[in-house]
Amino acid sequence: MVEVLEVTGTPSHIRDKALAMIPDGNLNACLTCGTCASGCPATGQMEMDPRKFLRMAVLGMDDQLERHPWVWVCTMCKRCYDVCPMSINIPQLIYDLRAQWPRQERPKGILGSCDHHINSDGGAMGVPLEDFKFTIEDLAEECRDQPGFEDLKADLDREGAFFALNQNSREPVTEPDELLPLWKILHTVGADWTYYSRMWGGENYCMFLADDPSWEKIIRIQVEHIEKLGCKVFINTECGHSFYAVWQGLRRFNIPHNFEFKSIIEYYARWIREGKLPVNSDWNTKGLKFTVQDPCNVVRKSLGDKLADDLRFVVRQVVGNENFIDMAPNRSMNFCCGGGGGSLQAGYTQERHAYGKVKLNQIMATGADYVITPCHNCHAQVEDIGHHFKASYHTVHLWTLICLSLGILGENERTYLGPDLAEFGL
Amino acid sequence: MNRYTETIQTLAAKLLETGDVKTVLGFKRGTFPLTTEPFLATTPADTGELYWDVNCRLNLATYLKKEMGKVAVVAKGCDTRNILVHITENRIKREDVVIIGVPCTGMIEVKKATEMAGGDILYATEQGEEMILTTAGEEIRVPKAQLLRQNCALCAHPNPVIYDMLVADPVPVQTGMDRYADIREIDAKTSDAKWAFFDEAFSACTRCYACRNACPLCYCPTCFVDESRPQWVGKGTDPVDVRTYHMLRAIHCAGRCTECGACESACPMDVPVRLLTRKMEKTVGDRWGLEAGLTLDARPAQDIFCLDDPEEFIL
Amino acid sequence: MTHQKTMGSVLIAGGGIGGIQAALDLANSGYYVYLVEKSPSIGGVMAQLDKTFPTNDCSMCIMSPKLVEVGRHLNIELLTLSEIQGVTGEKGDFEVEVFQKARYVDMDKCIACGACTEKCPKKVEDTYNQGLVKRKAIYALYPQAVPLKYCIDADHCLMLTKGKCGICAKTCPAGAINYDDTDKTLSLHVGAIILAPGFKAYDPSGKEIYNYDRSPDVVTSLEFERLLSASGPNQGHLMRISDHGKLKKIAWLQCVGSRDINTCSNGHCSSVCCMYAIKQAIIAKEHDPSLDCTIFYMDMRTHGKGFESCYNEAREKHGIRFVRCRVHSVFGQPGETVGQVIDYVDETTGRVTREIFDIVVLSVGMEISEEVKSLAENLEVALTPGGFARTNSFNPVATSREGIYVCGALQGPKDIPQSVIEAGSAALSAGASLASARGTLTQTLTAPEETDITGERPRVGVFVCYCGINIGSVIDVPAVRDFASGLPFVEYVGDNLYSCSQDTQDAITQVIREKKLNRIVVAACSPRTHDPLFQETLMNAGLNKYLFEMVNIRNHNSWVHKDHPAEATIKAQEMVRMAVAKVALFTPLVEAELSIDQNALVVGGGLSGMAAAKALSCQGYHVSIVEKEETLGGQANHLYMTAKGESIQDGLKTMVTEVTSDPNIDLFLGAELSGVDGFVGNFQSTITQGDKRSSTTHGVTVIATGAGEYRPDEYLYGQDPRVLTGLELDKKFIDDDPSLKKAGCAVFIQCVGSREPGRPYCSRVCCTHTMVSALHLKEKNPKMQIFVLYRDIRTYGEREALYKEAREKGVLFIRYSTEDKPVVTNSGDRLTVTVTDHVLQRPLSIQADLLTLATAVVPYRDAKLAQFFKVPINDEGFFAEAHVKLAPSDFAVSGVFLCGLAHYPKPVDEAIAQAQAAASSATRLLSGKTINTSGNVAEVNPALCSGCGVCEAVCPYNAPSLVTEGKEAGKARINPVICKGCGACVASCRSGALQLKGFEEGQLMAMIDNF
Amino acid sequence: MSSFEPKIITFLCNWCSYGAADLAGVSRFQYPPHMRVIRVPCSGRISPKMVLAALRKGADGVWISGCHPGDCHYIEGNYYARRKFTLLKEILEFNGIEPGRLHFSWISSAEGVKFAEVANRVIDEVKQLGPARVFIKKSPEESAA
Repeated sequence: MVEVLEVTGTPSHIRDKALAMIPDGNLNACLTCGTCASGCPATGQMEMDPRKFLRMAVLGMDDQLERHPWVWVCTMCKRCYDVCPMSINIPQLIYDLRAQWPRQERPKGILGSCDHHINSDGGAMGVPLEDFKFTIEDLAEECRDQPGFEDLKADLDREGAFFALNQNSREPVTEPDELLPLWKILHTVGADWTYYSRMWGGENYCMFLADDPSWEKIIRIQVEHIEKLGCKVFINTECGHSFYAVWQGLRRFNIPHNFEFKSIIEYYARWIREGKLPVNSDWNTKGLKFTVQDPCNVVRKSLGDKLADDLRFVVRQVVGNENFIDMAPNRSMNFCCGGGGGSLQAGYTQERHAYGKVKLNQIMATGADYVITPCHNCHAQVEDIGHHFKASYHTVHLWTLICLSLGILGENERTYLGPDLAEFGL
Repeated sequence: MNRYTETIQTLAAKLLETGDVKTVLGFKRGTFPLTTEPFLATTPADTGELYWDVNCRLNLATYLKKEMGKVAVVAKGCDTRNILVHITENRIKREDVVIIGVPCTGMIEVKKATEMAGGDILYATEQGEEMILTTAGEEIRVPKAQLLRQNCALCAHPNPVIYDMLVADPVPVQTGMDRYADIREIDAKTSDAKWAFFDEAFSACTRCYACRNACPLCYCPTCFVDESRPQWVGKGTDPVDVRTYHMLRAIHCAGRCTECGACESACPMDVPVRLLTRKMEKTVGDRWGLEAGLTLDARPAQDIFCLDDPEEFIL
Repeated sequence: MTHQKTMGSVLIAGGGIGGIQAALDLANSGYYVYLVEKSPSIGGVMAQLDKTFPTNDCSMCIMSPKLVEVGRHLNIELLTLSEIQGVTGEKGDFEVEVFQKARYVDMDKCIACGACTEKCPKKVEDTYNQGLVKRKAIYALYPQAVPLKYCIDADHCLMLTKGKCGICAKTCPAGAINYDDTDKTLSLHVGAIILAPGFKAYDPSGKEIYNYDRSPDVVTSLEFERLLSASGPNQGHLMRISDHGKLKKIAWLQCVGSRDINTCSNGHCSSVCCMYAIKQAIIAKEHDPSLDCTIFYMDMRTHGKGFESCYNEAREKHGIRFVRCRVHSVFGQPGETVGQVIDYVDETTGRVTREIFDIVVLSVGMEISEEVKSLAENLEVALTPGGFARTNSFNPVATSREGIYVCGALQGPKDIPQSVIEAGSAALSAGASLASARGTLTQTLTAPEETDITGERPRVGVFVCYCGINIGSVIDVPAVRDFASGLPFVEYVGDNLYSCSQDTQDAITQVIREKKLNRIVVAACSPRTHDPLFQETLMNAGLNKYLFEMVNIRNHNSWVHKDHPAEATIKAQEMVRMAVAKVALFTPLVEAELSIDQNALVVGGGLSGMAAAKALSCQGYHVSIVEKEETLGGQANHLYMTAKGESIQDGLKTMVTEVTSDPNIDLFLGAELSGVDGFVGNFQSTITQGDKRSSTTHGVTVIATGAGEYRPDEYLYGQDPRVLTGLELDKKFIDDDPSLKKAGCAVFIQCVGSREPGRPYCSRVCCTHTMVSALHLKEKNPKMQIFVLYRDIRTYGEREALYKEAREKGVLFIRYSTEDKPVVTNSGDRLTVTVTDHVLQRPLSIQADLLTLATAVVPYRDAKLAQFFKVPINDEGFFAEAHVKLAPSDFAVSGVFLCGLAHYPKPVDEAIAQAQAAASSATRLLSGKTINTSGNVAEVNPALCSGCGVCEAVCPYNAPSLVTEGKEAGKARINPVICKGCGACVASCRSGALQLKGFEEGQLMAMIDNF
Repeated sequence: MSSFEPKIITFLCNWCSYGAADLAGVSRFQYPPHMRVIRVPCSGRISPKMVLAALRKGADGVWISGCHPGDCHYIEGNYYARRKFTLLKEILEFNGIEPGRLHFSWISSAEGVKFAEVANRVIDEVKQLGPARVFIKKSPEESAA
């Protein structure tokens, strides 16, 4: 027998706060129509779904929501908000509820990463700038040994460079060889670029933590520094949330800036169109099949289908039109992989896997051998669910394939390729 | 004198004495054995002539006319149903007719009795479940059931369905009889065989219209066969004309015929006209679940419809 | 006093069902009508529909008689391919500029043979079929189009775009093609304008969520309508569109483009989609019972008459699945061209379920097109924020600009009957404003005096038509003509290239006179389209128009027997022989003329009754109102506020004052009808007021007897003073009861007594009423907690905004099911209401100070009144109108009209609109002063009549009755004024006492004899 | 048998089925020229008498078509017709008229295709049966012969 809930209709502070804080946060407008829940991969996790969540808020069940861990299972992918007929901003509500958790009680993984970032003035892994500097120089040196890259440059804080590159700290810290393909691409197209030293890590766990001041701080420092360097374009590497942290941060915190902020995918497409990046799919003689994940942060939540189309253009050029199998649904309609919103660090692994099952099914339905994930969190999650559910696909960044196509992918840059391509072109 | 006759006479006398009715329409003994005749009693004294036995085959509804004023009528189960149809069809008003209902045990068929007795019958008396048939030579006892007309043998409504008084307590109602075995037998024939069967069956018809005259439902001022503009049915015994007459008459009686058997009993040529009316009766029951003359609340089957009447034959 | 001139004409913009109805109402009540339609033919969306809910009538079948009537109406000028450009002037005298696009086909010459279309080389998307198939650049909109004249699509015609081709001009046997035709601007003077431009269906293209752009198997409901239609692209055979594969599962997604302010900006409910989805699902199931049909919805809005039982049948009888979930999106499957994936949340388990459908139908909503919005702006007609015309509940079809009226979807999303009602209302309003000019611009037909042919032997003239090559290329026309000359009574035979052309009409007139012909047979095309034309010719020649018979040797012969010319010719000869045999037996028929008593009787003095009376009085008719209570106003006396926020008491007061002070209106209060005699045009009624009896004669009757409120015996009603009905709460509002402000928590329970076994209908008004009440309570005390316990919220149309507002203001909505109804207990200080929350699936308990039961509207089931006027009552106890769709305010019985709650529950604006529509129908009759009936009516031969009453039983119009007195007492008699000429009584009469003139037994037998 | 050219008397209601026949024409749907159409206002106008007369006159088949239930221009004429047809069909078949000679259909004015389909079907079935034989009223001369 379920306990009878006394509803008094007395003001729910969650409801009122949402109303006050979120422009489209009148939770009362909810029709309980189920659109959100029917499109949400987190539906059913912890017996919760966006509609129930909203309903509990509307019914004033604040005490049961204030510490509900489901807020860390939801990835704030905005699939619900996209089609909610009443335009209720559920992801923002989740964000605000995350923010209401006492900071120290928020998931340790996310909390630690944010703190490291702020404290180190570098990235979420807390690596000192010196180490980063060393890694770049060392790797660049190494790369210059490879034929064709004798004059490759990888600068830090070079004033007047056209591009400032936003680098997630995962590569320099844990798999430095993965840096090279991107450098090679930039070199091939003759890009004039530099890293920047302050808050050089592109990731932004403070955003996941719903720690507005810290999120803002990171972005402001980045912006100020890049402005100082005088770069024209701030370019974001294949990482979804780092893109969104900047893209949304600039708006949310109203940060003035003179540069343009772009995704590297837009540039891949542009360079291919301009002939600067002469990729082709001739290498794919085995007809390996590829599908692509649309990172929510760069597609649905920010740049939309235009970016998704650029992404597909690049993929088709690289793997061959006939070898590309799209997921269904796709582009802005695609499901979140389940790795976003900090969930990889939030500690709710079982729920994250269940969430990822939706993505896994989508991938399996394509029959693809490879999943291209132009996003760190997507990459990690898709890779992880593949292992967890014992799927045989491989998960790769786009840079790997571009270099493979160009015949410039080095021996050590193939961690994520399967045996079928491990030796290819060497 | 049997109990029914006695009661009919008493009831009739009372009705006339009190002036409740001007006339009592009943039966009297016929001139010939195994016959009765319609009889109008207008004074209490007349009522002594009223009579009842197994030969009251006529359906007295035929004689009911609006002009008669308030009238009492002696009626079997099937006759009362027919009266009911008459009321729904504005032939008579319910308040103008006093129905002396007769719970009926069935009327006998003369032909069967004669055959059974092996000669002309002088008297026939009913004794319990048996009939005693007296011919010039002998007296034989036959179970009444063997002599019943087919409509009586298959009767499902022997008790009056509408009445003002009953002559006796209601009689038991038989159930479970197969009313349409003969119809199904014909249904099973090929078209050609059906045609041939009726060709033979109707060949004796002389178009004397005894059936029509006996039928209370055939009250049209001019029957369709007598229409002159256009005269589309010939008046002679051309088999197609004969068949047209019987088919259309059956259609006209469909949903109204109460199986009183008056038509067939009246036929001098033993034409099985009821095969057609019963085919229609079966259709009305099977298709629309209706039986004629059971309610004053609805018009006969052809005057009403249900939205979901079966229509599998309609493309 | 101004000297403003008043024009007796009205311009109607829009030739859909609303415009058509308004045009007919006006043209038949003495006003000249310009019907302006932007497409080449009238008919609108209704002409595209397969069937109409809830009765599943064939849309075209019920509509085409109206199309034809408009097409041939002397006082309706049809301006197709035309649009309003601007309006100057004011009420009574507007000048309207109308832009008319060139048709490039001469309407007078075009004979609609279709030869041009057949030969035209250019294929274009067929908009009538929703682009599902192609049509040609020269085309008729649809086969039954009115006017049935072809038209060149100038955007695609090769001749007009590139200057080469010209095939149609070469092909056209009538020389009707005119490439030099030009666009025109017309200037029209009219007294009033009715806007009936209809709606635009929401276009889901460009919306990724529906997969509409990507898969042909995702269709809009209008496209699906064409797919269902026998006249549609697949002749009604259902199949997957992508690969023509077999269908197993179809899904309908409700509220596509409605109740959505995110993916579109249509906050309103489109009112019709739930019902049409149910209808389509049922029809699809009828096509193939093994189909799995699923409707995904938020609230099932079956709030119209007969809708709820249709919904129940859909579920219970047809096995249609209803899933309460607005689905997130539709998508395909990788590497597949078929199969549409839908994920939905199962409400009870809370899990996502996935299903794959063959076809997904998007139940697209209604919106007002940008062109119409800018036209409104141009005309200074105010629109609501949702883009619909702003109107007032007490004057529901008047726009913000005097003299301009509105009907149909522009006034708000609505279904066909409501549009037809508003059309009547708009016609009435427009007409009333021009009453002084009635009849000043209309024409009446004057024909020469009829020749008396009594005693003459038949002299039949037979005219055989070539119809260009349409008949002539298959049938040997001279052979038919010569054959005819040998038939009995034939005096003259002739053949014509085009029998319908004006010069042929003149020639026929002359031949009739010269040869003294007294019966005419024309062997040509269909009598359905051409009977009236030739009948007119007969009249012009002084012959009774019923001495005519048409033989359809085109549609039924040459066109369908192309490859059998010899047999076709024999068939044509025999068809002519049959017709000649029949026509020889024709006699001149008289159209009975009956004078119409110019008084009206309105039964019921509520809002509807008063509105009807006022409307009739404005038109100049004297009206008597019979009201059973001592006061006027009916239920409106208990109502507080309309959905638009108007005070009902104020509105009512104004109306009562107007009605009471109107010298044209007699009031009988505390009165009832105690007897009614007569029929259309001549009713005599007895009115009893206490012991006073008075009698009145009237030509028409409007039944506006209203309905009552259900008295609940549930939820502690009657046991606890805190439990009220909706009307009782309104009473407290009216009295400004101070106790209301003190309530801390109020609960409403919906559907009390409605949608229940025994009262299966939806009471339509309660959801909106509850919104208005809840918002009013919130206004009185913003801190008050308000809960609404409901089954489906049915705030149709723009009323949806109230629902949204109520939610936004914090009113909490909790859905309950009939298996688990709320429980109310008295907990002393407060009432405890327990209900299971539909989302959390757990019981909630609410401490309430006030409980309002939204009780059913209950019909009075007035059998006596029904008996008086011989009008039917439906199973639910409401009066049954003549036709659910197209005659919602009429009864099948002539001269009796229906409006208000007696018809079905409805809010104030709809009740008043219907009252005006009923008045409009009544005006149509009254303004004629006399009615002429068709000559094709039934007649009794008393000598043959047995008085059995079968004719009375089968006639749906009560035309036959049994004579009660005199020498023909007991015999049937047909009232020719009421008889519609169907012949059901004739076929049912066993005695041969009945004849249907023009289709007499002898005439039909003569055809059979000569087949 | 193939040379047999039947004649079929067809009663069409004015509002639906006659309209469907018109539409079949407009759409040029072909069917053999064996129909002889008698237009009536409503299927409810058709009395059994007329069908009997048609057969007596030698029609090889009779086809009656009206509006679908619910579509009747006269509200309910077709419902009464349906009852009449039921009885008529039963009595005729009981008497040995082959079932294939008598046909009924509901065809709406939008169903041009259905009209042509049913027309073809009716003609096919009647052709299969061959000329009508039994229920034909012979003229006196014929009878004598």
